[in-house]
Amino acid sequence: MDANLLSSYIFAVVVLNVLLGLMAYMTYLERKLMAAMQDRVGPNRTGPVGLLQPIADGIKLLVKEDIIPKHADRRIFLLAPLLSFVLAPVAAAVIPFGDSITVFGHEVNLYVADINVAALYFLAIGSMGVYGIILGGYASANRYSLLGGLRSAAQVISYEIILGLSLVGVFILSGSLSLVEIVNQQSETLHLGPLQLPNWFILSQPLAFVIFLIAAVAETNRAPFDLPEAETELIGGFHTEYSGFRFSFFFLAEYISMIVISLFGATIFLGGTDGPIRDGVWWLALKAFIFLFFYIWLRTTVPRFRYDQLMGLAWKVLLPLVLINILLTGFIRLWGLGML
Amino acid sequence: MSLEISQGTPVEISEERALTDSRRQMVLNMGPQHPSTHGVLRVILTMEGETIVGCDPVLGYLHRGVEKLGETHRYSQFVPWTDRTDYVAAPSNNLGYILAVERLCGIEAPERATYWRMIMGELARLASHLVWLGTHALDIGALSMSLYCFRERELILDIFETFCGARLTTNMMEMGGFSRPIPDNLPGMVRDFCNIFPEKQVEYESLLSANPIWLSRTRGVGVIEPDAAISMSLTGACLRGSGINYDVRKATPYLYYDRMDFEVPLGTRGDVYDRYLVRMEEMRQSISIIEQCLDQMPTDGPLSLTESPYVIPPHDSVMKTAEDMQRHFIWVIKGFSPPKGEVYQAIEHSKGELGYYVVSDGTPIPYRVRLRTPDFVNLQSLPYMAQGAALADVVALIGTIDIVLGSVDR
Amino acid sequence: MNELMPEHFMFLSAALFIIGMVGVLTRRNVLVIFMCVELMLTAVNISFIGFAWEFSQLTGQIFALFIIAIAAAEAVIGLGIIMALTRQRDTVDIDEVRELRQ
Amino acid sequence: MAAEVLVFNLLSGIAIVSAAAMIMMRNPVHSAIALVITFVNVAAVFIMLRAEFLAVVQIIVYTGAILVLILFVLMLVNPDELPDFHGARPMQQIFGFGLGIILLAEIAVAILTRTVVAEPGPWTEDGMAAVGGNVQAIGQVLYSGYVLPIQATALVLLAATIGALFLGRPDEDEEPTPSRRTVATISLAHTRGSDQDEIPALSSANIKHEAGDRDLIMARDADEFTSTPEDDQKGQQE
Repeated sequence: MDANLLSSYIFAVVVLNVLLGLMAYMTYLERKLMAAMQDRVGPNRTGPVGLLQPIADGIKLLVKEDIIPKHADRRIFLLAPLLSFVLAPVAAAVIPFGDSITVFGHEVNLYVADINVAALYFLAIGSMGVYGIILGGYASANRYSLLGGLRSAAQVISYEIILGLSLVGVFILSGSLSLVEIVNQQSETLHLGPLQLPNWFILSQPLAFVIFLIAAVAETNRAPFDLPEAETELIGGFHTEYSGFRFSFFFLAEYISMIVISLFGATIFLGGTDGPIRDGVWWLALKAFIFLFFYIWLRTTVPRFRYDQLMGLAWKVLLPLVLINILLTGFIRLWGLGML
Repeated sequence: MSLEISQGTPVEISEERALTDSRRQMVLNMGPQHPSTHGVLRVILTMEGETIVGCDPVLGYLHRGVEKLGETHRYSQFVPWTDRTDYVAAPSNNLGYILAVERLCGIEAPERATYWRMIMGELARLASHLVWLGTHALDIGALSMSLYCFRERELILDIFETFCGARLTTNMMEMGGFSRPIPDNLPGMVRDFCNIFPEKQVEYESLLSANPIWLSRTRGVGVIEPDAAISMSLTGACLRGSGINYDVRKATPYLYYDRMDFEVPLGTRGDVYDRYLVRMEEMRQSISIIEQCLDQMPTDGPLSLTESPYVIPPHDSVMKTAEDMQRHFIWVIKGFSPPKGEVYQAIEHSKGELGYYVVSDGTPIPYRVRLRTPDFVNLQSLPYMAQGAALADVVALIGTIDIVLGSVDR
Repeated sequence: MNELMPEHFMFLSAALFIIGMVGVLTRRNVLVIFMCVELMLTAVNISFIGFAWEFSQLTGQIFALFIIAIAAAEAVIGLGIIMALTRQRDTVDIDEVRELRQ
Repeated sequence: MAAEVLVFNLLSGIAIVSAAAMIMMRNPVHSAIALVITFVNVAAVFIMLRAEFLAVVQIIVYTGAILVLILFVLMLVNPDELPDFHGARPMQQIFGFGLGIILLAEIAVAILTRTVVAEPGPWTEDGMAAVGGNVQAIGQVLYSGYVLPIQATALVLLAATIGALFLGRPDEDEEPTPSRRTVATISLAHTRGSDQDEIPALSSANIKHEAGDRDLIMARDADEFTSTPEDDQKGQQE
């Protein structure tokens, strides 16, 4: 086995573990931020300022009884949370965390894989992620779960299209599906008269960015698009019947996919590791944090959509907008580049 | 005028059609353990996809026989039970019952006590509306509203606590006024609250009224036609949201509501959003009523009738005079006996017309106590509104009726 | 056979195609039949892509792309028909749907 | 045996086993899951055959869209209420398996006895790398030689979308919702009946504008804005 492949494997393990740790503290961050926005304190009993709370929660969930409903489709019921949990971090494999660094004389690339179809790979993994939800909803033998699964299937298919199409403008401009290539292009400087701007795609594709943001929230089933769970309507939707660590798998998968899609958005639209001074992974982390903050902010602020409104938004508002964006980008790419 | 609600109208369905319908429909049992049914309401929903075709509320999971308890307790002993019907606005319930019994006995509380009763009633209305707003918004998905609302409700509960020592089940009102003195800092607390609250209410509205998702979730949803509202005997914001001008405080004024300068908001469409607007405006009017009460109220004066046989004698005269001591003994041991007769006293509760019907046979125990709780009556508009709505709307509809199951089931 | 030969993917393709065909012939649930048809289409794709790889051509991959696009269209229409069918006849049993035959 | 062959055999083995499981499973949802496993393995085979783009498209289109749709339909059609579909009629089963075995034998003979001969093209691994990769290579070939087929495919997809919309439209014989929504009102504050234009004149002092283009009507008196049924009858007689 050659050293390159080995370093890739090691880096994959590192990314996976960092993601899992981040995810645990993502729950802490969400609770603390929400508490601050809602005029309360948040977790503060376990450890200093509640810092051990995620660990306590983890232990609690792990030792809880694992209840399987009597009429559940047992095999699928057991499979579904695993599917969700395994697929969520896999998408992070294509995200570049920086240029290569040298460790013990070996050059190590700060990405797990630079594949030619990285962006599409990301979408493909995202589209697989829905299986956990839809199968969990089906297998629970509960009508609320079934409704959650059905809603989720419709929602994820719709917003998957929007998410994919919102990226097409970026692909047209960059001419590549590889995230490494896209980040490299964004690190160039854009000269607009006297202004020197970073060539981030948020500047050339603002509409696509907004649509991506909306679709990303819907894709991860977060408020105000959390209809598959909707605790006040469907009592948790697809995970109504799950308990213990199987529930925690669903829960963690949601947070991991939030982090991963934030990293992805930061990479595609906000220049990834590119920053004003000293490029590096910290810039990526900062940008992803902005995304995550937006997620939490949204959750505390807005009410939930109704099912028909959600689908109407996707098909009647976002889809035409994103198609117009592709059309305009195509025109500019064909004839407009000389003018810039 | 013909009032017709097609709820029970038979619709011709061919046999084949009925068969396919039943195969396509799904019965969803919502509650009694469901986070958005405000307690233990159970709703059996028949759905086609996400559209409701049938809605059947099932009541009684919190039935405690409050009316029957009224027939076994002495008049003053029943007051704590009224706390436990609509527990989010306990002083209003106390008030309604005490007013009914006072009318039966033909007594009236002194002026200062009456003003304080109005203040407490309006504070109870605010407390109840705040719970409604928080849970209604939470049902629709606005997570933070409930916490903001409960933050302000805390202030009201603090006032209750200062006044009578209890926060939720206040047992606040007594025959003939109040036997305990008003704490010195209470008027200041109420004033402070009246100064703070309008700003906070602007905050709520900036979160909801301007929010397109909130508008799309509430506008045009759960429309109640004025005729339907009347024929279902709705009261309160459910009725006024449909544009019908009926407020007990205006129609048959009790306490000193005829001295107050306030307006009754009426909706124009009768949907969830109108009821939301009506209740928000009612909160502003309540603040104005409380301020007027504080301004008009005599600063001192008796808080309770002293001479009436129906009222517990004041503490120091019990200690000083033999007559009062005897009266006190009898009042405590045997209770008071109102004259024979019956009375129906309605007050404008935060949820609508709360009526107490009390029949006395001249003994210390009522012959019959009947509660006309507003949300029990209002709840019958749920199947009407739910027809053709989406599943997600049902929680909004339950929220807009503003039910408290303790009051519905009694 | 020490390296990947055309026979490998041809056998895979044939096996999947025949499994799909047997499924179409023996199952009665129209949705399962539908899945079997998708499997057969995928089996054909394997052949196309395999030959493209063998001869360093891209025509096979292009064809596979078209097949996937057409399969998507077919899925949309097929599921639409199934939905309409279940709504009208309340069955997904292929044997009970004889309307076209009569 | 080369590692490549080993991996290929493993992938195709799983694909074939789960495909067989797909047609054997009694529960259609289990069948769908088996098919997902097959498709994912086939996508992996595509990657081995230097078709990364198609592998990803395979996953997005087949597993991400088509199978999710199938599952969606499967869930809508409640499986408990349906008859047992698995057992086809015995004749059908024998015929089906028999035909399958014969066809497999025929193809096996064909594969083992014949050799395909053709000119190798330019798109070797290095050839693809020269233009930037598989995606770029497919793009070049597709948009230079296959413009018309793309347009035709687009048309087919469009037609399919319209067809699906047509098939999925609500039933025409849907009963009209009961006409309870159109009742006359007795409140003056409310527009009367279905005639939405006729709004009674209200003095501006009574109207309070609210967010969302709504007005609240502020009643100062219990008698305002309300007509008794007698008033209504008088109005009708006049």
